[in-house]
Amino acid sequence: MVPSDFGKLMPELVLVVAAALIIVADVASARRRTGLYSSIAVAGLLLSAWLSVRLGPDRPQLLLGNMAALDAFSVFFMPVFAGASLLAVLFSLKSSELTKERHAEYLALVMVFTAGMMFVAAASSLVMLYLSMEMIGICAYALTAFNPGHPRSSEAGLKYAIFGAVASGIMLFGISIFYGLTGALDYPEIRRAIPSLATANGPQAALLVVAVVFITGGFAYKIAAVPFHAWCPDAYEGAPTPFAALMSVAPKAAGFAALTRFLYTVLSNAHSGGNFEPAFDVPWPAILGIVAVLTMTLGNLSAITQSNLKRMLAYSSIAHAGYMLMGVVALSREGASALCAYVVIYLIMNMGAFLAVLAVSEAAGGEEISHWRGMGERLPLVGVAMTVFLFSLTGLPPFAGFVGKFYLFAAVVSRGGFWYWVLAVAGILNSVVSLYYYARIVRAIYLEEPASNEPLTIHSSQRVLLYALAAATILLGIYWTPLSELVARAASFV
Amino acid sequence: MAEAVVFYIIAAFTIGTACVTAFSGNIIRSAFSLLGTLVGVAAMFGMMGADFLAVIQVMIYVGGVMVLILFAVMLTHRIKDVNVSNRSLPAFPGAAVAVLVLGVLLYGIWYGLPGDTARVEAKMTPLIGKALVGSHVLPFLASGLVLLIALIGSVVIARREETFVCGPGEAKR
Amino acid sequence: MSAQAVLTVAAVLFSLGLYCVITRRNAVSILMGVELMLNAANINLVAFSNLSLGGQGPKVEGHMFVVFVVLLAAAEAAVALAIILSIFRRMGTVEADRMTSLKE
Amino acid sequence: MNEPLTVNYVWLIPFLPLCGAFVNGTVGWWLQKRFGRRPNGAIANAAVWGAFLISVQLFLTLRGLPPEQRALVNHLYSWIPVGQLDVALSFTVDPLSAVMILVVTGVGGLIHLYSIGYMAHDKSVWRYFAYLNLFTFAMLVLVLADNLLLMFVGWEGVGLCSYLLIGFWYQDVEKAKAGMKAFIVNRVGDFAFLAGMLLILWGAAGYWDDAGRYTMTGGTLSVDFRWLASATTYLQGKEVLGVSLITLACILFFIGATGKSAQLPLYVWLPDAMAGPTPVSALIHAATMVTAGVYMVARLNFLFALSPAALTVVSGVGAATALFAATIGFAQRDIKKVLAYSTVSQLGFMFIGVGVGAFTAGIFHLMTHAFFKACLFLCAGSVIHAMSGEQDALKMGGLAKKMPFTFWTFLVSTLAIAGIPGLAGFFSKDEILWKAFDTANPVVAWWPYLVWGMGATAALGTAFYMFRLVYLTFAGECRADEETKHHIHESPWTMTLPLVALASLAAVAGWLGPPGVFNLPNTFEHWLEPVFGGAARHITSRESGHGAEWGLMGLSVALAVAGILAARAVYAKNGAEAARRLSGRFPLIHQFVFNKYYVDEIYAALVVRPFMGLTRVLGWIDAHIVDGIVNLVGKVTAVFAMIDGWIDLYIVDGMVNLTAWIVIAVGRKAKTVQTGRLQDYLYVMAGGAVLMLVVSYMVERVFGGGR
Repeated sequence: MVPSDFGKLMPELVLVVAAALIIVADVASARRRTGLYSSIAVAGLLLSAWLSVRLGPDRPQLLLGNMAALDAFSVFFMPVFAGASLLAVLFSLKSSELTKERHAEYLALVMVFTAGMMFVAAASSLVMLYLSMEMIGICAYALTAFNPGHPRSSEAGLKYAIFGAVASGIMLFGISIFYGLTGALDYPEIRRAIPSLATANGPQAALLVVAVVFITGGFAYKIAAVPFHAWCPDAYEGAPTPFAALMSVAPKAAGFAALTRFLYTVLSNAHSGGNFEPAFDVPWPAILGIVAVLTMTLGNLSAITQSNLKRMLAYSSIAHAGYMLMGVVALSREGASALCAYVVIYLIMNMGAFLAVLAVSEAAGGEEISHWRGMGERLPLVGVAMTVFLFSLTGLPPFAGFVGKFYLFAAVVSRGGFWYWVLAVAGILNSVVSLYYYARIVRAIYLEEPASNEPLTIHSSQRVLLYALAAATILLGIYWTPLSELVARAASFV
Repeated sequence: MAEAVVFYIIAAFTIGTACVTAFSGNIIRSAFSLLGTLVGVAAMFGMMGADFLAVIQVMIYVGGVMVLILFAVMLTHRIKDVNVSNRSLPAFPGAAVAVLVLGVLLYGIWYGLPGDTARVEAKMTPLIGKALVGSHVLPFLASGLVLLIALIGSVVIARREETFVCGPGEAKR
Repeated sequence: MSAQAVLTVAAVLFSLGLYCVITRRNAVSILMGVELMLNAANINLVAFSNLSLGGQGPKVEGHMFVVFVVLLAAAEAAVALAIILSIFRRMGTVEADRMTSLKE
Repeated sequence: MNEPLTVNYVWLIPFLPLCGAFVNGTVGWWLQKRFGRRPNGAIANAAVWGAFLISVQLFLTLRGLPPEQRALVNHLYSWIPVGQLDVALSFTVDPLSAVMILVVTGVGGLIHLYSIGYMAHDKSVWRYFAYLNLFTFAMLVLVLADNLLLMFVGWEGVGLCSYLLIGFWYQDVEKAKAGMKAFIVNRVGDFAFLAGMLLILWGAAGYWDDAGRYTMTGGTLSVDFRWLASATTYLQGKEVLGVSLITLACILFFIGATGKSAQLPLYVWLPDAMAGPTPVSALIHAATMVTAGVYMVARLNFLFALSPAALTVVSGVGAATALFAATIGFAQRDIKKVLAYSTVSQLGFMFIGVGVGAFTAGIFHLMTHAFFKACLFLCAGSVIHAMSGEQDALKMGGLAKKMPFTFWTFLVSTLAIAGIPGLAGFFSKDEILWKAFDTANPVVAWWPYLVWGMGATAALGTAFYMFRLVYLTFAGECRADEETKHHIHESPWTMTLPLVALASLAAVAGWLGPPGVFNLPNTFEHWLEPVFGGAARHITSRESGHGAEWGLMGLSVALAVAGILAARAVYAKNGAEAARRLSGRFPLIHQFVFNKYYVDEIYAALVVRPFMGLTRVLGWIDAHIVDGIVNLVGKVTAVFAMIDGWIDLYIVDGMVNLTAWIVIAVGRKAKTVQTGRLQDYLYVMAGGAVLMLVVSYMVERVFGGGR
């Protein structure tokens, strides 16, 4: 045990301390001082993000008995999680779905949730992976069911919790078999045992397939990939909107980070030129490729018929998981970089869209598409911002989503091989289809009569956040050299 | 030899009770059978030399999780109601999936693995103690955090609110 | 007591758990199925700790993992049952297939 | 090849309209409230005319250089560096883009000027001018782009603005739908564009060795056009699925072009796009955006020239579109719809030009068409303005006396489009027809005759329906009601001035590129020589000789005159009566043509409904996996019943109805996966996991790893 290693876990520790402070402050004072709690949360998140940036990937290393990896990849994701949670905290300030009575608990759970995601991205042992995924799972179940006045929230929480418990049970069983085959639980040790699996005989290969598929299934549940996606739309629709926004981005990103780390460092051999090859004869790249195509297709096609915006965004987030999975399947450093870039871009545009939905549903009385009719007239700049987010989600230039998608497709295509080109074309075709439902909202905003001409107002803090996110979406589309440099460095593992 | 006999009795007990859990139409019977399964698993842990785990299994699982589940069963069903339902969906596809998985697993286990004895001879408890504050200190602390947050979460969700909150968009109506 | 016999028990428990999970309607019953699956995995972890595959001698990792799994199972059950209670208070049922206000 | 010169102010050209859009978009509403509508128009005009001045300056700079050095590059920064791919944000001005920016800013400027008068009564002028400037910006990015990806940005940008402008008066549901349609149809083309781009990248990024392994070539891929031109040698000989990679990529690019340039089969959006304000129709749907496809093909001339098969497809589709759209023009009553179909038809001519490798002729027609079609649209706008919004030509007539400027400019432009010698349209169209006749086609030997024949017939049709429009609108008695008649007036100077300017250009611009037999200097061809010279080497002439050229020219003039005379004979006196009589005599044909051959309906039946059906079918398949296993036996019976019904209906109602029926049958049975039942979710998950097991096991067995 190396005590100094704890210094390297400061970003997570700060969040835990902030959570504790919020709970203590809540218990200690008679009044509900939401302002104070939010300030603690914001300060904790900012401090955590700053510390994680300060950590820097200078000396990649494994911490505390190979439990957590401190490398460019994990360090890249930490501020992303902190940023996403920061937005979720700011969203929650003016949301009517969260009451003052429960705000302290909400914030504490979000803090621990964020720390959990950081652990997931850094996990370098199956023990730590399972534990941290359960940690974010438990926080997420509680936060989804957080709104007791609304049966939908409880129902969503229940479905999510049970689905999650089953998925993690399956994953755990896969892990236990994998442990049996390799005799180890932390990644470096597993790596050492992997070569002996390359020559596994038939029955052993069968066990290996079961193990890999079950473990991948656990990841697929976290990133909401088909066929492990079904919880996702219900959970998003039922969850309080600020948390739905966070959940549509951050845990997915964490799942992708852990999946990428597992696939790239454990199941693959690194080749020259930044490419990876599967280390043994289980065809998981092909399976994941099929899953990617199915995921984006199903997500997009199901989104077409939705009328509830949160639900539509949930399906759209399933589709985006499909796109991002393409970056993983590329099995190259470029693919991992593209994934990182897309995570950041997706964070900005999707949370922006959720914030717009939140703001308008508070002002106009609901989150159906019909509530957005004539919004270009009633709240012109909010309409513009929403349009920017939606077009960016579609992947239209010059918005950030286009660059992100192009980066993903280019990474897949430049991997070579006809199969990869087919994958990229499936991706493009899907982004074409996706325009159909995004444009339906844009049409409602600009081309349909407003339901009434009463002036609407949204809170100025939401307004400022919305414009900032829209500006970032445009800016990253036309000038993203800094981000591209960042992600190029991020794709390296211990 | 006696060990093998004892093991097979325990195994039969464990599987038998698990079958009742999985197939029974009465949820209370299911729950009590699960209790048996958990005890059986604890006994198996003991036989494999994992004494500490056996104790944990009995204390946390039987003493904690099982009680929670029984509580839930009792609270959500009026106890006097004899016909406590545990209806299930058509069994065939579920059975097909389960049997398929079982087949693959058994094929792998019986033909792909060496037939060592499963008994751990070493004293594991001191090793576990050392690992908890050594190589596994991070998961140890993190699991403490998980328990705390689970506590907070379940309290928040299960407590009755005086004021009810509205869903999104219903506030202004 | 061969390892294969132990692993077989685990495999059977897992399959029973899987069956229970996908055929039961009652949320509490589904949770019981999950417990069966977790126990199966735990038996595997302990049994594999003593196999010679991929290394030698008993290993403590598997045992440690079991400790954490048991802890997490308790935590998860607590949250899930809290949600079940709150939903029962509101809807008067815990039949999973009656909760279909969120769909399509 | 020489390194192109660097000029660091090219970015100003698109930037000025962007600024205009920004100012009008942010503080425009305030300006309009505070100072009236003038400042909005002034800002927008200043931005475009400023860009025009810089364009002229750059044009002069280019002219001052020796021909082989005529390319100016403005590299701003590295935009998307992905591994070895490095896409720059850079603009380039070469002879081709110089022509384009002059047309876009020049014609665009005139239309901006015209808009001041036309939109004088609209309540949100600021929004209109912001969109218009934004559109100009996007179009300029498109033509100035130095690489495919930046071009795609402009490409999508113009689509977006077109969508905004078509839907500008969104109180009208039909107009809103039109905007939507334009967007979606264009998106189909965009998909092909992107796929083609990735195909080229893929082909250029690596190669396969004999063992079938893909190896990266290394080095930087900059994907700018100069790099692409040099990479063609490298792409040649590569095959995908048995088709040459270049041909496949070219056809994908061309599908993209058919979307934007309204060619068969993706033209359906353009006529509906006439819902927007008329100056918008002039700018977007006649002069600039729709020509983007032609420009793109011309820009990629080095690629297309290498693929005779792709060129054959281009010229074939172009000729078919030219003829098809011309026939639809016969029966339309709405003045803007006639012009819209005429635009589709003329774009077909341009594609004939670039499709036979006569890139210069195609671009030449693009330019002259911009002049006279913009003029025609603006005249139509002037007429509609005077007629208080009436667009039905049968309710007009006799406007020549009341609106002399409009009438004469309209007449000049109509003569130009009909192909009367001396006017611009004659020169460019004749050049295209001549090249179509004279260029050898290595794939199909008789192709030149076919393309020429279709083109010439379309030209005859053009002369006829355009003069039909002239007679219906301007000749005879006025058929409007008294109230409207009272308001008819000539438009203000901001509207007539652009008309006169454009009509003059339409009259004289042709002399820039006279036919070879005239023995006059062909300035236009010389100007574009540095761009198209390389591609021209791959195009072979059939050496038909001067006699043939004179003969064909005479023939096409005769066709034009015949068309005009025919129109005069039918419509000169009491045109509306004649039109009604004709449609009464041939009701079936008229119905058929008037409804545009029911293409929209066919699309609905063949594309839209099956697509919506597909979403349901997928849902059904999912539910089937879930539920189907549950009660397998019941389903088997149902399937038999379905097959039974299927045969029944197949015999009775044929294919189209079958599609509809499947949708209905499926819809009745279907529940989507998302039943809301947790149990089903868990089924899907467990079943999916088992399926993944089975599939991976099979892939492993069958393909031995399946990497």
